[in-house]
Amino acid sequence: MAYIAVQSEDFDLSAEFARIQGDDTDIGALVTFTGTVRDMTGTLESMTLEHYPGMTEKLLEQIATEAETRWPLLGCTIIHRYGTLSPGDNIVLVITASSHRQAAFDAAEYLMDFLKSKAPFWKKETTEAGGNWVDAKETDETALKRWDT
Amino acid sequence: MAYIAVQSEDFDLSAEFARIQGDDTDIGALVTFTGTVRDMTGTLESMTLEHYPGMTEKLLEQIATEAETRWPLLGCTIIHRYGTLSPGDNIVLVITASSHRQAAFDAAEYLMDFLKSKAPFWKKETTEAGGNWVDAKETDETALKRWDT
Amino acid sequence: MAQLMYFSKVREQIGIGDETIDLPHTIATVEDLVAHLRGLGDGYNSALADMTFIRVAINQNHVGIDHAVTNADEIAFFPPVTGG
Amino acid sequence: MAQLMYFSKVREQIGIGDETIDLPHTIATVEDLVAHLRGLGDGYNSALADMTFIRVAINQNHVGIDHAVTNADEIAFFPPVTGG
Repeated sequence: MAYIAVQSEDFDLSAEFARIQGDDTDIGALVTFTGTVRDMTGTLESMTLEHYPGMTEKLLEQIATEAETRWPLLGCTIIHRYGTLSPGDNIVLVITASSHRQAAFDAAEYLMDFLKSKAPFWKKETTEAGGNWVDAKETDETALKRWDT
Repeated sequence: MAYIAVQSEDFDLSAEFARIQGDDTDIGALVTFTGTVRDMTGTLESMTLEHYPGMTEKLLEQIATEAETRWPLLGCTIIHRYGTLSPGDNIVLVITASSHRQAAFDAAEYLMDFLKSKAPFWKKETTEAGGNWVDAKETDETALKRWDT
Repeated sequence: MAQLMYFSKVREQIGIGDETIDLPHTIATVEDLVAHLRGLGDGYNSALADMTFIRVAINQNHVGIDHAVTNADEIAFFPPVTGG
Repeated sequence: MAQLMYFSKVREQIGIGDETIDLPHTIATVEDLVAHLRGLGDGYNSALADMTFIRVAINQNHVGIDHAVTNADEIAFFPPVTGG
């Protein structure tokens, strides 16, 4: 039921809403998370995302299936870009649809926590000074632990 | 900083993203909540939303200001429709923008919890059998309590 | 003159959306006002019979039933909200 | 023949993205393989020096350092992920 895509192209929020809603009138709540290329210091030239083709798709499918098991979802979208992006560009989109708002919120947070800690993507920032792989954040591993049951 | 609108017209997600993002490259995370008219049984003809003009806008401004105090937001949008809507139509849109994903998620949930319990809107469902005011849910009051500090 | 406003089911039961009334001197609180309004007819009486199901706003702020009311106020009665 | 894959900083340090090797019979686990690879050159040695900073996937599933490896496996080494 989930729609998963790993792509270099940008995504369109309205088109993805249309895809997940379809003719479904049971949906009352849709939550989205959009991650964008952040440039806190104004020095970022570009951000390059490397990934592990094959494993990425497989892992995103697993995460989506797990979310659908845990919450009464009526739809679930995960789109993650790779390649070289500019400040402000979209990186990732997660959409969850449900009859219930809390289920939609919880599932979206869950998907992002797993994606951040488990999906095989790596970010490299390029500034005038050169390229630099982004360090993983310990808080992402911590965030994941709250879903242990 | 927040953009608040109470309107009969529909809203466009992509346009609202453009409004909140602007030229801001500090934003790394955007969370949206979209509430739509739900028709679980296939019998709903329309949903009419009544509101308290003046108080609605004032209360949404208060909620947004409170969210901006609690979390490091870089933008916040609340749009709520009134009038007569059809199954599947948009009712409400909340967008939160931040450098941090957890702040964006928490603020969006907070805004929705307050909006659901405090914003003066009332839903009336019309089916073939006639009109029926939707009952308030106790769970909405309960959801609000988790933000007490 | 106090401005009274009714919304949703309260509006339907009372039959009007708003009215202005000159508050009698005996009315000091929302509770006094409710007792007064309930004497104005069956619609008022049934709409305001059980105040645990009615919310009150004075000058567009949520208030409790013991809040003071004056002739300068905009006073609104409505069921628990169901937007979002 | 085992298929080895390297990503991100590991790929840059080793200097190649993937290679196939015939695992010696002495290699039973990821840990054995890491010790073997570190003998292949400075790039390998520095990339895999501190395995607390390296993640391992076998056949596209995250595994621990004590996991068994065979010649039929696709084995990937990479830093903690930073997508999203």
